[in-house]
Amino acid sequence: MKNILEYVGIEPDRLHFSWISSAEAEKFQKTATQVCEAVRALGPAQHMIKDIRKVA
Amino acid sequence: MKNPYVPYPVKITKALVETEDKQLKSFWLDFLNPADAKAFDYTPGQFAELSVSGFGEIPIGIASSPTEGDTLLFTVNKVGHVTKKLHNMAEGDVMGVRGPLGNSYPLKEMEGKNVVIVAGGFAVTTLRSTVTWMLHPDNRAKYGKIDFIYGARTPGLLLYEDQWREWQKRDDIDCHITIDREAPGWDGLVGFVPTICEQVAPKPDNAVALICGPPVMIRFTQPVFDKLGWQPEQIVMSLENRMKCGIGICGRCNVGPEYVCKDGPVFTKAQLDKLPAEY
Amino acid sequence: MADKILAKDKLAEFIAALQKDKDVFAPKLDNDRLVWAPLEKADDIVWEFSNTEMSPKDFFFPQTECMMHFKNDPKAEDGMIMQAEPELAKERALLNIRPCDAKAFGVLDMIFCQDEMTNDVYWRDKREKTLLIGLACNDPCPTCFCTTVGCGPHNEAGLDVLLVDLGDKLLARPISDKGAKALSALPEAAADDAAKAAELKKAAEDSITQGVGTDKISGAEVLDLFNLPMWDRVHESCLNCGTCTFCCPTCHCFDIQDEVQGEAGRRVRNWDYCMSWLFTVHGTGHNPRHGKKERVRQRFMHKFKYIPLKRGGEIGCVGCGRCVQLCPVNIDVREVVNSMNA
Amino acid sequence: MENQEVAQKIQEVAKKLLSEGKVSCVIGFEKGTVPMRERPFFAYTPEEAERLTWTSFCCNNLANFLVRRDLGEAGKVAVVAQGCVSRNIVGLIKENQISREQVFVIGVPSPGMLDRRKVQAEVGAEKVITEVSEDGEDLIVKGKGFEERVPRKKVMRDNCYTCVQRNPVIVDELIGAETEPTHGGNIDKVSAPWEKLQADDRWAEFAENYQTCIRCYACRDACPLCYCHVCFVDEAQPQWCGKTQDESDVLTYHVLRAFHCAGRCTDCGACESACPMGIKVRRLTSKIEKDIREMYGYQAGMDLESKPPMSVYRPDDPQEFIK
Repeated sequence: MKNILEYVGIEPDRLHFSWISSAEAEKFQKTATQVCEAVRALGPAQHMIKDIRKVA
Repeated sequence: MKNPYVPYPVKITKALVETEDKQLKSFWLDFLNPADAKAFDYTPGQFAELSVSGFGEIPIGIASSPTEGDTLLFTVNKVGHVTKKLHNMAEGDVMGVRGPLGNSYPLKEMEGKNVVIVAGGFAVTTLRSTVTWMLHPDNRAKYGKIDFIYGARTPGLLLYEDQWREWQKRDDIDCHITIDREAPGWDGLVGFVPTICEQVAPKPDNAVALICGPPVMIRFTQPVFDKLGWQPEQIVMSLENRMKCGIGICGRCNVGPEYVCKDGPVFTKAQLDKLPAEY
Repeated sequence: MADKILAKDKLAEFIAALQKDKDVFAPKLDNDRLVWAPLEKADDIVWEFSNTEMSPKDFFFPQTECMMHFKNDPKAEDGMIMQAEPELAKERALLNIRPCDAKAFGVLDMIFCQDEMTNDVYWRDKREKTLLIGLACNDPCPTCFCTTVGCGPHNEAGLDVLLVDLGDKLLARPISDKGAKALSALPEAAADDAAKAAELKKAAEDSITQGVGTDKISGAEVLDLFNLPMWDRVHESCLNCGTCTFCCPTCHCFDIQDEVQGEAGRRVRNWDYCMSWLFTVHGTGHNPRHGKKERVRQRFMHKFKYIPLKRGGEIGCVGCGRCVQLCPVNIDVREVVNSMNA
Repeated sequence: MENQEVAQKIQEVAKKLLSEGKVSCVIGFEKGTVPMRERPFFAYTPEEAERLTWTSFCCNNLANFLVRRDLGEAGKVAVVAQGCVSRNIVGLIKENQISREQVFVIGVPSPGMLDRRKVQAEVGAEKVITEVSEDGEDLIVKGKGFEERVPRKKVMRDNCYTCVQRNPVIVDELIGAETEPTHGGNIDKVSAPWEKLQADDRWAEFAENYQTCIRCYACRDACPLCYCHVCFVDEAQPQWCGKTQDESDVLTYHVLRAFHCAGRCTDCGACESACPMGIKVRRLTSKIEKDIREMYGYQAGMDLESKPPMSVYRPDDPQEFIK
């Protein structure tokens, strides 16, 4: 999935995978923060966006 | 140029869960613009597209009668995307109504004749409209004897109880209300609709039958009427098919060359016998 | 109305006159595909071509069309109330449309605009604001069969103007008042120009040898055609894709859906197709046309029986041959109709 | 063996199977009504079997017609299958859509099918082709006022050029002798031009590739992998994918469909041959299958035994992407 999205030109940092057990609260918190930071750094997505206000 | 796709804005003035399984809910709708109420000139048997902005439209038979004033009544079965949303809407909410659409019951041709009305389950909606219309003082004299045969699985699944209880009190209509199996507290008829039809045994002479119900009811009611000597021209039915445009263009509801939304939904058995059974 | 002459070296003027108040479109070659595109100058016009890959129906009936919009906010004063989209702002002209495609619009006019209620304002608006300048077909393809479905390579129905290519000049025949107006500045054609055009017409018509017979279909009962055993075989290879319907100039089925994004909401229609099981399935799961056979049968019955029955004998096919060329499994409408007519 | 001879043999085998009642139907090809369009044909009797043919334009994947098929009294149907089609039959068996006993494979080593669009381009887009015949390694293309010889090699379908398995992998009766497994193309290079680009250019190319899509779903419907009762694009509750021609809706469909084919696609090219707009549908699937080969060492449908990578877990599955 990650490869194919990258192949079509979506930034790889928009998709993250992680194994987190229900007992790993701290890992969950850390991962979530990392994901947020990574996506924020990319800015708003440019592709695969449907804007009905524009196309209407 | 009138745009036939744009619904009239209406407000839900009353909403009521009708049945014990909570699948059927009735909505009373009032037009936001009085002029629209005038333009919405309908006859029993017609339907309308109920529009829920953001969700879509659904074709629903009009259950009210024009003799009852400008408020429209629709009873909606919860099955899909739009109807689920509609069931969650409350009094005061704004939605849309587009119509009236389709043809109506042949009220004119029925004049001077006895009328037998057979309804099963929630298919009773447009027949409620018809009975109400015929019982109106302006219209009652135009028709002969009226029989109303209506059945559901249980008492809790019968629609419009207040209404038919009223009708039962009148002497110008014979009501035969039935449920499939005995139920506590039920003192009316018990038995499937076809069985009750057999008992009532309406005579075909100078008469018309309007039959609406689930396919299984139609399948078993048909032979009863055949045996009693009814001709296909005397039996009137209302069809349902998936619809979108409601005005005979978009191509999905047709039964042979006839569009259920425009040429129907009301057809005689004689007409249907000549068409493919794609409904 | 008298035939006119449009010399090819005068085309620039003619186009410029059209462009004064109209957007002009014409077929254009794009990577080996012939498509409809805005026409900038007369030199860009393609004169030798069979037909565009897709029918130009999307000028009047776009594959995706916004019908109305609403404010997706129940609390706003006009919230949730549908407002129609504005009409087409500028007039248009389609240059070098083939007669079969124009004829198809005539058929669709009868379906989109039937009476006061069945009056598709979106279709009508665009039709009324578009001038159709046809180019007669002098060299029909082997897949063309227009002459056998009430159309023809020089057919005039649905057009405003018919052009016939005479080499260095075009015979320009006004067909509607709108067309006559567009041609008013041109000189009248000589008698031998018209004779030449008539010759070309005859030759083009004669070159179409394969076609369909519909005489028995028109006399047959719906149910007799519906129950023909041939339907058991015709559908076998069908993939139930939408190719035949989407390329077809007369297919006009659509779906209507709502879309929302924040406060914006709209109701759009998209082309739909009778080959899809989804097209007819009820909310309960019941499907009146549940199988491939029923759906394939619907398409041919609709075009060759139902439409003629309802529209005064007019066939819902113009013989453009696109479906014959594009069907991935080569279900040939000519074979199907001929077995219906057998 | 020449195609004509193969066609003869297919007819013989089909007639025998049908007259002996071993199968209820033989699924093969017959001559189409337009040049370069052979079409699926279903022969139920020995007489009908005489219509079966075999040319270089048999571009549909016949495995597609096996799913949910009425197998008739014989409980079995025969299918004409070259390498890719046989791999798809293997896939259908592995995915429990049909059992090995229900299908009789008439195996044919693939001559490499030809792309009618390439042939058209070769003689000129505006020319009308009326007849195409084969003569060894050449095609003879005829039309109004022209006749041209076109080398087969020049107009081969892209997927046939990079084919890795021309011979059927399962066979009940083989027509002709096995042939070289490939046509010489390098399947790993199909997606290379895209891989080289920068992210934004990749997106631009990707969007451009599918720009002419009309959403007829011929690619899906021609594909033997796409047998779902309800495809995700047809789901209404919830609706995963919008139905408009908006770029995002169209591309969502293509990416997700390609993804659903991961580890299953045999690169048979039926999608590209079916597409009325000539879209290079394989641009996505070729990349996915390359990744599957690299990461899992797997190629779809090569044998009945190996497990499809997307439906099994192995401790050594690549997991670098998981944090």
